[in-house]
Amino acid sequence: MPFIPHTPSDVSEMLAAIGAPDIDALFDEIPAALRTPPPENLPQGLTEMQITRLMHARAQLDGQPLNFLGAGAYEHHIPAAVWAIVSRGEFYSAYTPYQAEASQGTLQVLYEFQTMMANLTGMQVSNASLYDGASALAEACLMAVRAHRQSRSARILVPATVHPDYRHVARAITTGQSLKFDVLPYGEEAGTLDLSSLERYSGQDITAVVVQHPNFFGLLEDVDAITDWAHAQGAMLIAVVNPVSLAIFKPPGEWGEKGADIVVGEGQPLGAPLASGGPYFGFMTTRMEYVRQMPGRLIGRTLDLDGKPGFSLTLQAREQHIRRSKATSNICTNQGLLVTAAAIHLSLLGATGLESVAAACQANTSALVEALTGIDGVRLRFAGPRFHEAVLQLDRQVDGVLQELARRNIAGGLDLSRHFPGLGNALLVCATETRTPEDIRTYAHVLAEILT
Amino acid sequence: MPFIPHTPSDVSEMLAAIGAPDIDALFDEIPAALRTPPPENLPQGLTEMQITRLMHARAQLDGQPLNFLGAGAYEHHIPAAVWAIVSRGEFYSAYTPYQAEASQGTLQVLYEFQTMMANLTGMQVSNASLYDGASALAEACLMAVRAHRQSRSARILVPATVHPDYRHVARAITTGQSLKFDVLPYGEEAGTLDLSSLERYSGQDITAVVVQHPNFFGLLEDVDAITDWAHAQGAMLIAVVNPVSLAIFKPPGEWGEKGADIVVGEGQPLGAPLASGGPYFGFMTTRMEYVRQMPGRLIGRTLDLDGKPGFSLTLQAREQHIRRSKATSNICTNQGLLVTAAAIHLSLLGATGLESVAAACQANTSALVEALTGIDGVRLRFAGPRFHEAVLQLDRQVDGVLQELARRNIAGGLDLSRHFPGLGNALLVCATETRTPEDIRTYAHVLAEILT
Amino acid sequence: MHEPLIFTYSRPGRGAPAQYPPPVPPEVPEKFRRRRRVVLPEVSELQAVRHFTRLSQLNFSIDTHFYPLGSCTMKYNPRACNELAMLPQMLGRHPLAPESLSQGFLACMHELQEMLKEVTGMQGVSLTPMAGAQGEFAGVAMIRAYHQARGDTAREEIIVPDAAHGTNPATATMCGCKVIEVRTLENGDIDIEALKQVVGPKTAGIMLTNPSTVGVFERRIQEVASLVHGAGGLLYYDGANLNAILGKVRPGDMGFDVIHMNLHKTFSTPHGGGGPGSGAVGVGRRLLPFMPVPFVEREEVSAGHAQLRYRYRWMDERDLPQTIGRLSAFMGNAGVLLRAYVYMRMLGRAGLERVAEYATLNANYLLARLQQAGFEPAYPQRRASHEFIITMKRQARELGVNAMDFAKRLLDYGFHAPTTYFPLLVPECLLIEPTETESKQELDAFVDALIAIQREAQQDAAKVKGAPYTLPVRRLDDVRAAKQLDLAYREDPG
Amino acid sequence: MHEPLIFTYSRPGRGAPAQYPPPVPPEVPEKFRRRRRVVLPEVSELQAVRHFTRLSQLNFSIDTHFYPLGSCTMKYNPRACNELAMLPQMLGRHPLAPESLSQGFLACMHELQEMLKEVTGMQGVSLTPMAGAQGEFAGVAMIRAYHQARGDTAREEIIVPDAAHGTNPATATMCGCKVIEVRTLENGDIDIEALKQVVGPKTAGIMLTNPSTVGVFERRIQEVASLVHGAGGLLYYDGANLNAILGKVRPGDMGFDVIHMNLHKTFSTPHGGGGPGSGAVGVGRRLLPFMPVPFVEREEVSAGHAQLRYRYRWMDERDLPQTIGRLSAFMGNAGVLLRAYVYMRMLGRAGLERVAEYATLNANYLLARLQQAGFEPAYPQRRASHEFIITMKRQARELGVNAMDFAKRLLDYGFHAPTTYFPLLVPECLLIEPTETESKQELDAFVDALIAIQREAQQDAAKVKGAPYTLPVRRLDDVRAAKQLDLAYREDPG
Repeated sequence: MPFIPHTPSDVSEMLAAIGAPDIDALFDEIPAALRTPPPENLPQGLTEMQITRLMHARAQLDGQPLNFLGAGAYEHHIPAAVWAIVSRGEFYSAYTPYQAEASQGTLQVLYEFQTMMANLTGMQVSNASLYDGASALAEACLMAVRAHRQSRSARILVPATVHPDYRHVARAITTGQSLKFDVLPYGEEAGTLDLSSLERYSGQDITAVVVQHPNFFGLLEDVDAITDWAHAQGAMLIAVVNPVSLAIFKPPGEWGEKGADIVVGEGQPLGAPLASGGPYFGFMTTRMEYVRQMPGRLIGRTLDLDGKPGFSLTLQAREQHIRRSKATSNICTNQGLLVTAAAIHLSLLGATGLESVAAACQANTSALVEALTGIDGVRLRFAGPRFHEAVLQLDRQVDGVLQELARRNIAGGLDLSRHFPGLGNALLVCATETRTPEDIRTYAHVLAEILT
Repeated sequence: MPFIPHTPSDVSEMLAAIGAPDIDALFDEIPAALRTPPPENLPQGLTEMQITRLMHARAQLDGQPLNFLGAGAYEHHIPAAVWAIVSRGEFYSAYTPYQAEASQGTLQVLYEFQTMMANLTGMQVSNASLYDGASALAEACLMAVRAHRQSRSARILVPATVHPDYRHVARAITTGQSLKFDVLPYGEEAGTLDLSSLERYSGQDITAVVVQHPNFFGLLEDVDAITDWAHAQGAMLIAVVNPVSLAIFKPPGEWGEKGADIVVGEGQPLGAPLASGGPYFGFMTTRMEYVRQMPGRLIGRTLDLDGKPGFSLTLQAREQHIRRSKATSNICTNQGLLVTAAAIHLSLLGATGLESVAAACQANTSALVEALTGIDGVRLRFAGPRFHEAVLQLDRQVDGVLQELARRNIAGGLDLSRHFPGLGNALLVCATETRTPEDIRTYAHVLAEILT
Repeated sequence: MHEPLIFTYSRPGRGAPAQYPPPVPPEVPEKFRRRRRVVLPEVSELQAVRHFTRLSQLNFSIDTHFYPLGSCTMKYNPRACNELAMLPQMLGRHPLAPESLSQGFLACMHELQEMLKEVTGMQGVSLTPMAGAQGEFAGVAMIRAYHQARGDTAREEIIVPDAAHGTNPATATMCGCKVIEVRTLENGDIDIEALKQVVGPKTAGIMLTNPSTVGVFERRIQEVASLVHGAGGLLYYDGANLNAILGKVRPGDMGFDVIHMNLHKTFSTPHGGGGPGSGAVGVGRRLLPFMPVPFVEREEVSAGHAQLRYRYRWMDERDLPQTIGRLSAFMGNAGVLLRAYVYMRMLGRAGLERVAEYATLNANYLLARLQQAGFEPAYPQRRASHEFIITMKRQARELGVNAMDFAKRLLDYGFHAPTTYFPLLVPECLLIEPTETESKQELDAFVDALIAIQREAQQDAAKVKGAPYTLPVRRLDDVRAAKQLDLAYREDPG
Repeated sequence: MHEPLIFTYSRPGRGAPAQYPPPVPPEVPEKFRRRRRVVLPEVSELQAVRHFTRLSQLNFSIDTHFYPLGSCTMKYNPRACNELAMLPQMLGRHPLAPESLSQGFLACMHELQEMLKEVTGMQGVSLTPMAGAQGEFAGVAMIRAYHQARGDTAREEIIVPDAAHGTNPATATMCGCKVIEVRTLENGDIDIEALKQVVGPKTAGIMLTNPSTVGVFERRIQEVASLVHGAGGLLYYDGANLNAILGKVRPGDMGFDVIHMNLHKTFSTPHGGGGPGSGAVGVGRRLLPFMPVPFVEREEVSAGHAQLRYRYRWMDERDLPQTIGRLSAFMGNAGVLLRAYVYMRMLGRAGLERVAEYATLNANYLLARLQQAGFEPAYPQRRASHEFIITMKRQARELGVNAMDFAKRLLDYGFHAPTTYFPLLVPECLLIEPTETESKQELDAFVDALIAIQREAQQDAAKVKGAPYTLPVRRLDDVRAAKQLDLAYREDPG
């Protein structure tokens, strides 16, 4: 029996010890009327050889297109060492470190990760991760409502330049609470938050202001001004950031006069493969004063009976398994394995590596923009400084162009017409450090053929 | 610097401790005339990202043809667990267990492997592996000459049905010794050793007789008769076997009255991927009386200072690092990692699994033969019982047909015209348990198209 | 067995430059520029590999130890699932890749949805929740949306047994509901009379685990269902213990309207040191319009259109206007879903039913052995499901050795400890879940260890209370951890 | 830390049936049929995974420990080399696959041949030898073939320094040659005067390692070369220590006619617990006709023929009729070669030269530190190459603590021991090779450990002689192992 070690004699000895005639007798407390016949619509089991063949075929069906998609998930080089170590059974098949003494490996990795994320964001304290960037934003909004005791409004200002699906997720997850999200427009020319739109909120009770930087269009927001405005209004500032960008950009902890209050983001660029969207991980850092309002696991360094340093889960009183209906969140697992990958990834890259990657992404996207806007019918929509994403305007519907590119094995970018109909035929493209000059030439060549 | 951890200050502190002005000074004992300028023809270094891209491109160039090649290397399903464990750094990056106390993992695996191979071949003792099957045959011939003290001739009879490249390797490796190999013909109809060809050696001083079973054509030799003949002549019997076949075939230790004396073979079917030919491993088992003539590493179980069982290299007095010019062989390393794979592979398959694989191979090859011989211009050359290989006769030159099959992404088998010109347009095909009925239909369909 | 922090290996100027492109100056306007370089480890590749490899060895895990952590279903994670989810094309697929370049992946997801529907008896499945707790959230949010869509807006109460996982009340609160607890009877069943008292026009629904967290099957589930449904509420099934009943009884047939499944438990995707999980949700007919998006739909392809019979496509807000929305930026933990898919395909119809059978056999055998050895079951009259509870309250009282002491000492014996002190209603409890992938010998060895510890406790209680002794650290000071918070390493200044 | 034999987990009827096809009856004529079922472990997949994972943890390895095993070049094995050699297409390629379906693989092999020619200064490279010893064999066989092809048949003597690796004399014997030893001088150089005595018309060649096994560069190599060449002999270079001179001096330029390279040392393919290795050979002009086959040749492709500039093809006996033949059934350890290829491409020109520089820096630094701490170098007047020897003869004499005791005690300190008692001519020696991938801190910690052990030896010699204490076993009884041979597990009958 696959994955079941019982021999016939094991089974009879075990049944004898139990005093049951057969295995089915062990289910005798289930009302007979409820017992189901074996599910006929399930397929027969496959051997590993058969499923291997099937999965290879499925994988080949999808192939490996040349990828210029970003929009929240980025193709980066991941050192081979990362997943070789992450896949070790001791990390892969362990669980939440409830027994700290038997989980020092996982605990120390998480503590190291917390340190790295605090350093990267310029904040004092990091949790051990949340599910993904979008849900981390939702948790940050809930946390702001808890933490900001002076504010009663639960009103949160969110620029339209925040990833649209992050906004959707934040709404969906907070739906049972009384949060109010106000979406702020972006400047038609600049593609960044229109600061003048903040004026109407002056003097109002605002719980928090969200800013994504670089924003969904890849552009840099005026984070200092927005942070200072929020603080001047008595609102908290929630930053949504790309962790790779923080190697070269001012960290949220240094935005404006006082810095951001809560920082969240998608951890995927730190060692998680694209993998159709997950598993990734969300990160969250904050000021020490808000640590007890923070959701998710926290690892602390302490001492053992002999005075030797060691690591354990701490501040568990915030969590659902202790606090139940009064917990900071219902979150239970974190994304431990992905965070292990991130800790190894960041250790291999270091500051120099992360800077190099960030700068190469920037340079490649500039090269891509230059190559594509050299084609008739393609122009750059927003001109400001950016990180590794850019909005292009085409002379026809984007959808058909993308389908044609797909036929030529190119994932050409994201059609913005659904989320930003106001932008017209807009295409969001991205080139990370993994794109070569030849890749960019290939894209430009194929796109030119399609458009002419 | 890739893979070098030295910081500039490390280097200066280290040079100061040495008392050298710079690193180059450490090479001052090399005569200046010999110092070479940096090798201009070497390429510049690539980052891991770049070499990853390059290797993926190279891999895609070769693709994954549908494979019907055997001839000494067989496509079997390898459980995913095998290489996941083998690739663990503790196995992968350790060396020969010279420090037994710090190498009990490797040592115990090797001891377990020795046990499995002794059981599989029906012999008393196994070494910890040799390089591959072909070189194992060469070592077996040299061992027979050492072990057979009564024989002076160093004459070894080798049927032509032994893998031709095994015969070539045995000759090449024994070239400096005075061994004489006599090749015995096969029966034109049967494709197995022509027993009558043995008669002319009756009463002669023969050191050993080699028999491969199943033979190169996939056919079963009359191993009982050959073994008994060899022993009656006072010759040793060297068996070359496929380890998977031994799940269903009588093991060499039970051939004839007394069984084989030395058993060797290619271990690849036990967990090593095809991988262009290696690394594989050779195995060798023998009777206990010959253990001191055996080449290669041996692991023994013993006790430690506290009386606790443990494992260590033993009988090292046979080996080159102790015995130098009088060693049983110049062999130094074994194929430890591959043997680790084999031990895991055999543990996952067990007797039932190995039998199932062997039987499925047999059945699939029969199905393949049936499908292909249904095509005009294709007929089966030898009709006897076989394992998982068969010789087909085509109505035209095989080479052109194989090239055409390759264009259709099928590796159709081995052209025998070079090694066995007497067989005419002969093609050696193989279908292991990995070939599905659909694979076989595909091959038959394409071949029929080519031949008509 | 002590491994220093990675930061202590760091030296300025060290690195692993094979891993990144040669430096080029970034183009960052002055006001956006990072001023101080980020402090990250500067180590060689070997140093990182060695450090994290050594750290891994400090963990207990399924691959190295029996891990009978109750409620967590720590069974073997087949290696094939990992390998096949990590094929280069699977790892490289961008979540927003065109559907035309995603048919292989989408086919897997659709088949997974269908298989999950079949084993649970539900009408629709969405794979998007990223963990059990998010699945719970989705479930309660759908219940809320259902009532609201009917204009039935007063229903704000969620009934939860006192033995429930903490996520249940936490989720209800997160969804803006009021939590009403009902107690569990001495026999482990829910107190139906108490339930009758609280059910009514304010009831949005009830959250149940069946078999329950006390390790027994809720026998009066049909009564509970008709009671709640009769009052206009819906039933939520917490799938934490689905492993116990696979192929035996289906939540849909028990009357549940919505269910979440912990794919990392029942369908054996790895727990990964605390995630990623996956909390796919299944719904009955009434909740179909509210499912979280996206999910995958299959369309027949007109003949002649390539050799594929079906085309797969994403369903989103445009297809399902009443959806509770999105729970992740993309579609959830796709890689986890692929692992679950491979697992289910390998087990198939017969294999999935065997899961429940042998998990239950193992639990009942372990319970019987421990009972014979004098340990006290919390529910002695009941069948164990795939897990069961013993209580150490006698040992705590008589010997001063409590459940935690037993748990810690088990570590020295080479076993991960069972879940301790959950559920809260059983004092000094150990919740033990052996899973179907452990052998009788392993269970026997575990019993032997508990017996040996029991003997130690009688002879030398202090020895047991001082455990563990053989691990990288001894018992840790959790109070200090919480009081003198040290959540990140700071280099000593100067 | 004791793990039972896999056979003790075995029970009849247990297995991992996801790993094999359903049983069908084999078709075996009675006389060929296996009568008794083979005894192999019958275990579940989890049991196998857990057993072998636990066993792995009992090993020291580069990935977990500093491993300064002299002469073995235990440097970091970059993980990319493993990952890229294990791409599905690379693993799946049959060794006899048509050349038209092998151009990617063949291109790698050809480029590897060219790079190895360049770094060694040789004219031809064959990658087929499967280990260093087989490379040595190929080298001596080519020397023999060369003389024989010229009709110079009396040359049957191979000169070998007394400090040589055991494989050198063993190989010479295997090739049918007589071994003539020449001694090493006190300063570590070869005794040229002694060499003059033995070189002559019977000399087939000389086998040298340079830097030599005593860890110093043979300064008079040019004299040696002209002496041997003058007498009609050829020079064989044992590449064991090539790591020390990469990019600094080339064997071809030193006058060697043939060389083997240990790709698992210099080019960092994994040692794998004792293999696989790879012993590629390089030859000068004179030996080109004798190279072992197959190797890869490149042809320009006429324009228009696809987008590829070159076509690669195998060279075999038909192309090279004087070849010494084949050394493996196929082409040698292809997977190891791919790893070496990836490594060399990652390091490139500058990186390869740095290998020698930092390996040498590390060795000389470690030597200097140990010398300052009072340890006695075997060749105090000489530069270390990438390794060096210290002798414990004083400690053995004065304290009764010998090199083996130091080695075993180092294990307790978390360091793999250096090579002990090799080369044989230095009493109580430790041959220490730190490699370039270890950091100064690691070396400093190693020095500290040796100093601490030295102190222990002075204070409590028995403690050191009883080491190790913290490993899975204490010192093993090797005499018992050899006398009461137990080479395979047999189940107790009955």
